[in-house]
Amino acid sequence: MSEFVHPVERRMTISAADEERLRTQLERTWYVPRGIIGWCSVADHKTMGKRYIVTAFCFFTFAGILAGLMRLQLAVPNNHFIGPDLYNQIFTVHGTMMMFLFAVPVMEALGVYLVPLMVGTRNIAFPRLNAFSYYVYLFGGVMLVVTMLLNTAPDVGWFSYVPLAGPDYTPGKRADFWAQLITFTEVAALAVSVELVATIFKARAPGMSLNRMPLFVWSMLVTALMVIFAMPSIVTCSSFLLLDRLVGTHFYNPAEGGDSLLWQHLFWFFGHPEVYIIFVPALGIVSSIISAFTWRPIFGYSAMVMSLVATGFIGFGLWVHHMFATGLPALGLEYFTAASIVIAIPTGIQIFCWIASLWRGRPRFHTPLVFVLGFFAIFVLGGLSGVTLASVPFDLQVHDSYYVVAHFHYVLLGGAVFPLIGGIYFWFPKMTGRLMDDRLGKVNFWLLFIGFNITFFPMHILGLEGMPRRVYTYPDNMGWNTLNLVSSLGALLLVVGGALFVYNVVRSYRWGLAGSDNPWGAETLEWSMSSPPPVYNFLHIPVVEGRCALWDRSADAPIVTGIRSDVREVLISDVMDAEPINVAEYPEPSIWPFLCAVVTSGFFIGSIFTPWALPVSILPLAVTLIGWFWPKKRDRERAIEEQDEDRRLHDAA
Amino acid sequence: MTPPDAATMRPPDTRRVLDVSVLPRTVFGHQGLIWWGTAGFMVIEGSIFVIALVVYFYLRLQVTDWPPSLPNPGLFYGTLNLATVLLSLLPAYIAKTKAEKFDLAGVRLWLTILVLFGVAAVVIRAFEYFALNCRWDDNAYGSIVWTLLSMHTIHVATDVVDSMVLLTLALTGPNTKTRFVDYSENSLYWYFIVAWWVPIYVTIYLMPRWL
Amino acid sequence: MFDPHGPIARSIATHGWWLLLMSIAVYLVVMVALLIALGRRRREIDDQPETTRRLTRNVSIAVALTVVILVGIAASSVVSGRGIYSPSGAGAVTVDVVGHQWWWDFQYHDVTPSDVFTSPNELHIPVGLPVVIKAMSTDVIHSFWVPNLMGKRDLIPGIVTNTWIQADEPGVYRGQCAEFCGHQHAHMALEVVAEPMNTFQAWIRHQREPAAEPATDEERRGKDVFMQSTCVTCHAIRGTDAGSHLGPELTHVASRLTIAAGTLPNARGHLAGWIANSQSIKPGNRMPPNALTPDDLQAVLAYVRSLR
Amino acid sequence: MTGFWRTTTCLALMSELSLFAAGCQREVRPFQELAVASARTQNQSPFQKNAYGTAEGKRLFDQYNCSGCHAHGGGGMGPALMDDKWIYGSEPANIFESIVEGRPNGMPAWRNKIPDQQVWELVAYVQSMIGQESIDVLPSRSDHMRYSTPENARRAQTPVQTHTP
Repeated sequence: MSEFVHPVERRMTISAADEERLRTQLERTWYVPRGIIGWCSVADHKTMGKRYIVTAFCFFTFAGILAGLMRLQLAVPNNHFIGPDLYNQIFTVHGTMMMFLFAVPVMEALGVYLVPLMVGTRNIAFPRLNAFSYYVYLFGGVMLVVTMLLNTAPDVGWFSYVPLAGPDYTPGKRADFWAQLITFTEVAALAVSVELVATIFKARAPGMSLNRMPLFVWSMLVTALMVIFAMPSIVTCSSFLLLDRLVGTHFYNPAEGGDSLLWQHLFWFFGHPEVYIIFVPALGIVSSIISAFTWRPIFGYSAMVMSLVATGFIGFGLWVHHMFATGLPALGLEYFTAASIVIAIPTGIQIFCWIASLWRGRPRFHTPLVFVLGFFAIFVLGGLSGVTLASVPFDLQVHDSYYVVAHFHYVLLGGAVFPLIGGIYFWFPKMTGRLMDDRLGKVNFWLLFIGFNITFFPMHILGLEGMPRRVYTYPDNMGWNTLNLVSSLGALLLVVGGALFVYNVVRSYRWGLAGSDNPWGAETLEWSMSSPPPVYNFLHIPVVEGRCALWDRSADAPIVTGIRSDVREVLISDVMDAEPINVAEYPEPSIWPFLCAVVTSGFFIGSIFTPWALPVSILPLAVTLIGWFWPKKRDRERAIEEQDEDRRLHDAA
Repeated sequence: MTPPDAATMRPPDTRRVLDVSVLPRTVFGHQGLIWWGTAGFMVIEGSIFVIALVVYFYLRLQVTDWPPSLPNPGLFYGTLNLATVLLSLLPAYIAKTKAEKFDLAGVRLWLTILVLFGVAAVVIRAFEYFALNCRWDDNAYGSIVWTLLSMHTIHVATDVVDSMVLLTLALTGPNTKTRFVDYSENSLYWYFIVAWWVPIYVTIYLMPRWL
Repeated sequence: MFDPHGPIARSIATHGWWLLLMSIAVYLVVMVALLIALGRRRREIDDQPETTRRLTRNVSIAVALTVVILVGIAASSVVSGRGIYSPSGAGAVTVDVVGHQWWWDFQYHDVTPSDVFTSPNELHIPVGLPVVIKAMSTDVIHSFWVPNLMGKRDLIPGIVTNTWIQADEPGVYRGQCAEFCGHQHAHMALEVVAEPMNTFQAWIRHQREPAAEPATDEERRGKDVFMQSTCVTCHAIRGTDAGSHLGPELTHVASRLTIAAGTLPNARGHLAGWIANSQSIKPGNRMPPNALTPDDLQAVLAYVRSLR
Repeated sequence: MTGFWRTTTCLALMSELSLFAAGCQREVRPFQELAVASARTQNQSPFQKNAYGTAEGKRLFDQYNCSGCHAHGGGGMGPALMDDKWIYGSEPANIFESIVEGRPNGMPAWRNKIPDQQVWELVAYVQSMIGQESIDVLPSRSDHMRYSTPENARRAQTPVQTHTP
């Protein structure tokens, strides 16, 4: 494959009738199947993306309720409302669920929904893999919920330190469920990342060279690459944990040459990038919203991109700052202090660029922007407390205290969830065709903002006063009573705010104002089609003429033709310049990914109980995988088409 | 003030189009989409191998003797396997070239030979487990050695099965041009597996003698 | 952090206050910049090259300032870190801090084996002198933390690390486990008693003594009950037949401030409740409920309370 | 066709759920709620199918130095506990009796030295040594030097009554 074939540029008349015909045909080709089997066969990125988002928010609600229970327990000292056994399960499931079943998946879900729309293609790359990953994620998440309801939930913390989580100190299967939950979510997250990277690199519309890619797409790219390099580490260490527990290997047994710090290294080598995996997509959301509500491109595009990429790299170099108290050599610790501090620079650059963008534009204070402003107020504080934590001496004092709890809720809730909710308000009209209520949205914002600060700000002080994390109760005479009570009352506001958000979503979904294609006048390609988008996304694949795809579009912007509409063809382009180089055909919807996910889940859950799950699952797994890739009717058609084509070329020659 | 959206303007009667109907529908290598999926998973699995190897050396630092109070693994079967998989690169390479020339007969022949090599590697691998001279639950050394070997075995076995399925498809059809991309990618993945056997072989069999 | 009573805690506190003030200042500056950006009276279009140039300059200055502040923080961190890693002088005493689920054992070493003793959940140190701590654990990872005196040090099974602690004023300082260690992580506290050197030495001398012989009939009966019941299976009392070290040593239990690892004050009522059914106080701890008759319980209480 | 897949899915889900259901009893942490007293009369260990109780039993087996004679179940001065030979019976009540009352030739009576709750935990562990327990309850390796195959990897034995050690 040496020579590039170049697409032909010309002018042609496209009548309304032609477009209508095209539309009908595309709708038939890119159909979304119905019925129960159809429901399990869908391969459309928008349907899967929406399911992903809704599922993630269900887990968010569940984990939020658990958080409410914890605040209830901690409202007063020496409380006997929840015993230690249940409390440990609750805080473990809260953390695990928020990190692995909400934060990472919901960001990837947004990517699954938006990236193909933003880069101008008809579906995500490897759509069946995408469906598979969703079901694996769903089954894994349901497994954790069920364990919580059956008193079998992990009770060793979301970090699952050995030896506490090892076979000797956590009998039963609680920690095994944790380890396998990790496997479930990692398989899903890794698969989605590969799809996103392939989509972003290879399926961009002509003209969208790397330096014209929307910042949201950049942030998803960085996130996906971070997932690809970080998650293998936790897959490895949680598998080792499972092996230790199930078949008696000695990875973490110091008496037989293992080491419990090995777990911490492997876990945090994933665990720290994990924070950025959650946070970087949020940066993309913030950029999207700010540019849409100031009607100006983000100030300092190149600096923003460089910062995102730098964050992705530096995020891998600072895992040891979670292990300052383990007694590692001082020189090593100082290196990690420096690295942890350095990562504040790219974040600072982005904050300054956003402020400059707001300065330059004329902000319109709709709910999405208001949430982004809330993000500034909360996240900057969380970021600064993060810088203080990077300093070894200070960290030794506040490590594993409520100061840290306050810090990461400021960073994760403020840095990721506020932009995310803003993003939901922002993209809701695109996803459903209806606007969310703006007035309720602002009430919603203030409830969440005030509730958040009342809940989490006192925790800074509690931590500085010496209250450790992960305690199910605390003594009466420590002077921690008032602040804990205040914090619990704030949690009440958060619950109300969360409920109002759900109410607004449901109400707007049914009765909201119908929105236009581009209600905010935003710049990116997803706003160019109808709301909600048609199954095939773009009637004509657009040609992108500038960094702001819609704002820079000339009146006579070219469109792409010559992609077949009777089969699922998509345009594949060059990595750097998005030059069209070939055309690929995506597969039809299929039930096999679902079945494969069922078998995979069976294997994962079975291997909690017995190593025989592996040999038993191999055959069904092979069957479903072969079914997945086995030639379909379409392949036979295609083989015949190709033969005809060859014959025609041969005759012509 | 309105959004700077020029698209609201009425399009002219004739439109500029970029006709891509001339572009190829079947491509090999990194120009195509499939390659990126394969590469993505190779990177992920490669990272897992790297981490497992790092763990091996980390565990080495925890004890004074290596292997701790166990005999060294026997060299014969591991080395035999190394020779086998290195030799198998040849049929893999030829199968790939044939696939990229859409030469069905060639693909059938060389894929068969590749499958035979693969089966041989799996059979030899079974003997390797006995030659390790340790059990996974003896100590941490045994655990990591068994894990490394098993991780690689899973890859070998998966790709052998994969090759068998592809061989069946090659024999039964329909052989679309995209199918030839699969034949080609299969060899690429086999390269990846063979390439990883070299450092894993050195670690499992030679490191206990050197460290 | 607010109330430091030792050199480590003080150095951390100074550094910490500096960090916090710096953070507050930066936060205020950023927020003010944001508010100005939002509230600024603006022209219709502000894309002139002049504005862009000015913004670029301002952003660059802000980034440069960030770098300067961060370098300052790193430097300050390294400087105050130096003082924390190595003790301010030769250690007066060396204590093994051993973590158990869910109590602490402090082992005081001595060249004479008979002078070695343990002081569960209560660490006595001389005022004004550094005390070397060897941190270790017998089961899972714990973390030794006395907020008023020092930062944390993890107790990791299979690894022994050294650190130090020092109090500048006499007093009782509460510490607590800071690494999640299972059911009763919340109730794994300790007391550090800092006292002048002569008091400390008197305490050491007293702790080396074997247990007091029971003086009254009830105490004698209590001792018999103790030795013939389940108590003796886990607890040691030096000078008697009780020699098991599964639970905390009780040789001088009555001299301690708290029971159940800082959970309850060491009073007769609490002790009675603890012996009868510790699971209702600290669910999941390793001490089983003891179905003693009321008479036996009173006798054991009398005996244990006599172990000063 | 639809019906087939629906049935398959339902079956898969149900089998998953049944695995979970077994979890309830396995995962209880019975710190004090147990009616230990009635257990003896019912000839049933209160820690049957309870992973926590079995694991506590394993810890106590070590701490009370049972291994001093029984050597982690392999046998030494005392009879092996890992084989299928049972001199005094393998029912929970028999094992309870052996521990509490002692047996001739060296097994001391632990009456009043080990509380009933802990004896029952030991009973649960001794039973688990020969695999008389479901696989999800059996303990795995401990954080010590390896002495034998972990309990959950051993072949289950059928106890046989013998009269010679």
